[in-house]
Amino acid sequence: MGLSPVLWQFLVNWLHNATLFPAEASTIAPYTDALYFFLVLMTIFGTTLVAVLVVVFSARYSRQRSPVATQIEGSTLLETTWTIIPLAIFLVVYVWGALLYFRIYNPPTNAMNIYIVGKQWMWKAEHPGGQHEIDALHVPLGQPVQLTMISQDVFHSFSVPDFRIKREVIPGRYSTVWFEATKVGRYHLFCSQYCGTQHSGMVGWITVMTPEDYKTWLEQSTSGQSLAQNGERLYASMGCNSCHNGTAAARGPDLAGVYGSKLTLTDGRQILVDDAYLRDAILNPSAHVTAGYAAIMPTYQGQLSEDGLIDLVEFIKNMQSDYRVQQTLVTAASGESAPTTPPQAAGER
Amino acid sequence: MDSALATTDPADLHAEQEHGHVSLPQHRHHFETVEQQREAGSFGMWLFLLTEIMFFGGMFLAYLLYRNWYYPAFVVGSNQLSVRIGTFNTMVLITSGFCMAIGVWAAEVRKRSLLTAMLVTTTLLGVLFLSLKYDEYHEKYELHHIPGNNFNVSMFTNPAGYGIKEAPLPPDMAQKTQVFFFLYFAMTGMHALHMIIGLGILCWLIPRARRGDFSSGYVAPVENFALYWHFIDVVWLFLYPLLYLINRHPMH
Amino acid sequence: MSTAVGNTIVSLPDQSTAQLPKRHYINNEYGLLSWLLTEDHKRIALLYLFSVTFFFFIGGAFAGLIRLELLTPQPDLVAADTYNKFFTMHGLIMIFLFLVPSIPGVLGNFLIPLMIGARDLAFPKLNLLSWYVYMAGGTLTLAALVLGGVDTGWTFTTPLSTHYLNTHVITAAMAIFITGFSSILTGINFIVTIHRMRCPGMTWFRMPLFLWAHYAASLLMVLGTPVLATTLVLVALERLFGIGIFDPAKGGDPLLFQHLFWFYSHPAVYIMILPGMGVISEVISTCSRKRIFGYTAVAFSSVAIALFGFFVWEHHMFIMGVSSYSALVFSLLTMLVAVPSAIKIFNWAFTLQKGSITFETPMLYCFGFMGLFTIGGLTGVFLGSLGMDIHLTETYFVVAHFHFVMVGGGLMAFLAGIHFWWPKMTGRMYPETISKLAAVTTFIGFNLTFLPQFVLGYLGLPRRYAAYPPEFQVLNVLSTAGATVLGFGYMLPMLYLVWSLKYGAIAGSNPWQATGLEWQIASPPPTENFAEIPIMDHEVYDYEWLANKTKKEVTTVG
Amino acid sequence: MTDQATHAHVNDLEHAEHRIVTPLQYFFVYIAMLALTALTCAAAFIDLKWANAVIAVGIACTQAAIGALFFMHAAFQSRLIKLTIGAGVFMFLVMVTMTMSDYISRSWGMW
Repeated sequence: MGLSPVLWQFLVNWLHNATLFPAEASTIAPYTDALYFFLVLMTIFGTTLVAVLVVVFSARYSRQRSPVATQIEGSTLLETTWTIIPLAIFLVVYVWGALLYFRIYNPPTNAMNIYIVGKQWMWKAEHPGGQHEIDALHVPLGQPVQLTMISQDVFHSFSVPDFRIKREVIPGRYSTVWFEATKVGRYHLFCSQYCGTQHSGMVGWITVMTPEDYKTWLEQSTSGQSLAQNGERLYASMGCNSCHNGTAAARGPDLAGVYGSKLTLTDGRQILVDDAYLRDAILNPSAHVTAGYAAIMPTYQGQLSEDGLIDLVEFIKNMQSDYRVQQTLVTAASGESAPTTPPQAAGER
Repeated sequence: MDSALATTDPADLHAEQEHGHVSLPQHRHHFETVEQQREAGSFGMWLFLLTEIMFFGGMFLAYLLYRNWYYPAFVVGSNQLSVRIGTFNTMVLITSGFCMAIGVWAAEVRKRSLLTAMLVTTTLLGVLFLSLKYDEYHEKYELHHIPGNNFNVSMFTNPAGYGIKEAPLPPDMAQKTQVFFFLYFAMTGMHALHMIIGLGILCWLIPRARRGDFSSGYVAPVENFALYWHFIDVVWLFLYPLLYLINRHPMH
Repeated sequence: MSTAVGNTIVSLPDQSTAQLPKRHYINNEYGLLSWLLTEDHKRIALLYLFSVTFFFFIGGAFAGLIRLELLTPQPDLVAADTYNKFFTMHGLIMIFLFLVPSIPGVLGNFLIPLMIGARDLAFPKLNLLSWYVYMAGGTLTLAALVLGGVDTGWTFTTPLSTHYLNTHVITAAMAIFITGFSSILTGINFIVTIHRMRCPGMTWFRMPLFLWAHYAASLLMVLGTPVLATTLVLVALERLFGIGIFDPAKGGDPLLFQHLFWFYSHPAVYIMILPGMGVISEVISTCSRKRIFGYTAVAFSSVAIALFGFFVWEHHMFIMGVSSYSALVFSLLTMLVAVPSAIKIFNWAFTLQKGSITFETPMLYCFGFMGLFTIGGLTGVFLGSLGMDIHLTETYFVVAHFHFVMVGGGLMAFLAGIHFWWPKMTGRMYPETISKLAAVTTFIGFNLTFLPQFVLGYLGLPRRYAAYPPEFQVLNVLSTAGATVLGFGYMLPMLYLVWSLKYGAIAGSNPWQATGLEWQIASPPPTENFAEIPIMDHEVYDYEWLANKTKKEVTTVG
Repeated sequence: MTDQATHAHVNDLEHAEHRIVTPLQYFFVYIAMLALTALTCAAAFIDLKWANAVIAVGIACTQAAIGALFFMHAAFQSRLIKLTIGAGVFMFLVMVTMTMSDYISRSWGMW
């Protein structure tokens, strides 16, 4: 009986791909795998225990060997044992899992930031230098990368199994995740939250490069405009500079250096200014009025795309002085189009 | 469903004692005693009300969340509702609940005409409530305050233009009045739907009450319906302050 | 009347002389209307049996199509949107039209009055109504399917379901809304019956564990289902009128939908599994001739599962941007809810100790249940653990876990129960050898189908993918192969149970020599159940009482 | 069951004796409800800051309690029925508090 070629190929294929675990390609992966092994052992142990009990009792107390059953009420000692021991194991798993959770979702402070926009059915990555990628992400080796992600339409989920990271990409709110790749290579990027017809097509590749290669790649793929530069143009064209210009008479608060500071709002709340806050303040300004200012800012809901918002956020993030804002005011007053920023400004960051 | 909850009065309990199958037509064979049947009926009704608590609970949860998020919009939206009609309607409902309670009493002491009168009053008050509610809905419709594609926020961004003495809402917050109005319509609409169902059952009860079905010790349908009716009242007692009275002092 | 006890648990009457009782609930009345307008809980149970079986095979057909599509990495059998409709319909039908009503609707309806010594459920008309409501919901679901299908996934995730799909979402949502009411009515009926209709002497701690399990499940139905109803109404309104209560662009919060949805849908998995646990308790006790080890613990663990089941819903949302603090709380509570299940498993295992065990088909299904449910339960701990959940959620790991619990647990228990009470329901035995074969086939097929999916999940393959990278094919092929075996395993009972209706051995009133009240009356039972309301004068699972009773019967007859 | 029913008054948990409330009592309850409605309406027109909401909900709860206890006879029902009502309120509170625990603590940030 000869194996048919299809079956043979299938077997070969199987032997080649007989992996039980994805690659460990990030600093988080070993931690996740450790917990996984523990849990697998727990499952094997538990299942074996139950199976052994069932098999041994079945063999020992079958009708042939034990024609009459001995009635037993129960045993407090035994029952307490199998309440306490599983509980203890589960609590260990709980603490372990919680620690892992915070390791995965707490980015280190030195992480570089890349923006991700999810939409039906593609991933768009935006590097601060203005490099855009679709369904692909290039990252350097050994450098913590934080992803600030948002969805334009429905829930998506950014999942990289080889890094053991995953996070929902939500419409209307930034969510973040971080990783530090430890192996050069290409890794699957999946959307794991069902998002409509082409859900299974919303996949891409993450390419991990050595820092040198990454630098080369950045230089080759630049579009010439950094996110902050795009943001600066938006800042002028949306008229943000007419209020937020840092002059004494300005109707809006000074935005220079505002990122990362603590703001006091009119309702007395203290708020840390981060990406999410900036985005929200542009779209829903009335809930985010800085103390001492009137709630006169209009909403930009529906006027800015998520990409535009990212540009603006990135611009405000990097705004250390109001010099350039006032420059745009001057140009605007002179009736010229907004200036193209000289290339060296790309190195600001 | 109410006929399934049918029970008999304990007054006839002794006649039933020697395990007869059925002396009253309402006694169903699978119950050993009429008392058992009556308690089962009322317990079933209470369990049904339990599910109603959870049903409205989901919407109250949504209300709580969005009220915290969009408080100014909720205040303005709430002030758009007529506190007069709202308060009057609350009183109407309480009165109808009172009539219903008297009706149950009348059934228990076997006063047939009082029971019928009370059920009719309850129905009329229910209709009055619904027509006032319709009036309110209609006003909202004309003002384009029904959430959806035709929703119009200009009254909230520019209250002076409508002769309303109120601070204008910033446009982003004004949009959120839609959330308030959606909750308003969803909650009062679900409440009204329950009332309509209640009125339907009343229309079925009234002729039976006139016929004297409930005046011979068999009060379970009236009693269980009263539970339902009172429950709807109680829901309204929460809807009224939460929707109509968020902030009625414009000096805020 | 009965052959010597002790030789085998199946003590069938002498087949040459045995007869079915002259009058029983099936032949009491004839005609279609006598079924469609029946208020007899036993007949309604049979109505449920036909309809859940019907929907099970429809849902199963979709499962088959899904597995067939996944045989190859490319979407070559059907296009992606069709595939999406397949898994949506599979989920909707299997969860809301099969798993939720199966054991309560069929076995619960049939057995609860018999077990507590009552003539019927508290509200027979309500019971019939709940079947009609169920059929209305089922018909509407089929309508959604026939009109062109729906592709939201069974979870109706917003804003996808509300603003981004143009399939029959509202029809499907209303179908589930209606089906939910069937479940509520059943729940109310069971609770009232268990509280109010127990026969004299039937105290709470003399109730069979089947009743405890159904009581707990009914609590969940009554308290949880209305929230799903609200949620679906809001989804339908939002979709109909374009309002934004779950739409972030209009100020709504899609996570609120998740909270409301899972507030029901997590407890719902306990609605599906708790009645199954009740079945297992009965079968294991009977087939090992022994009272359940630690009756009180098993009874209270059912209630504990029901209670804690309400406190853990957020574990479906750990990566969705909920606050990490509340995630910590919910993860801890999730760990706690796993404990009562562990208690049950060990108590069942120790019930076998010093018993006198026989291995009939229901018992084999129970063993299958214990193994598969243990795996299913323990893999649930993976998902309840915060850090692990990040990697595993939304992958095939979840699919495998869920199927181990629901199919390996719930469906195995359903089959165990159907076989166990088949003689009571029909008066005839199923054929033993082929049913054992079916049980073993199901077990093997199940493991072959779903064990590879655990690996797929850890490798990171997301669920609900019509197409997948080729390196995952091997495991998918294994899974499809297993599904084929599994399909055969499910076809077999369908065939031989129908066969047994005419050719099965006459069962007699108590073939298993079980202690429950339902076994002390004729099979099939008369419409009235009990000529006289029985008096429960002994503990539950009291095999000595049964032996004495049988002995007396033999002497009086002889 | 027969003997359980005849001794209904003994077993307090599951059964309660039937009691008829007089119309006069209903009338007092009715007046109290109306008065509370007037009170809650009046209170809304006075600026009491956060206390407005507390008062409004507090009065509504009182009214609901009165309605349930007397109009719906919950006060004279068996403990089983009281437990049922309690279960409903409890589950509603669980749903609200546990959901809000997410929303409230979201802004606390990471550790």
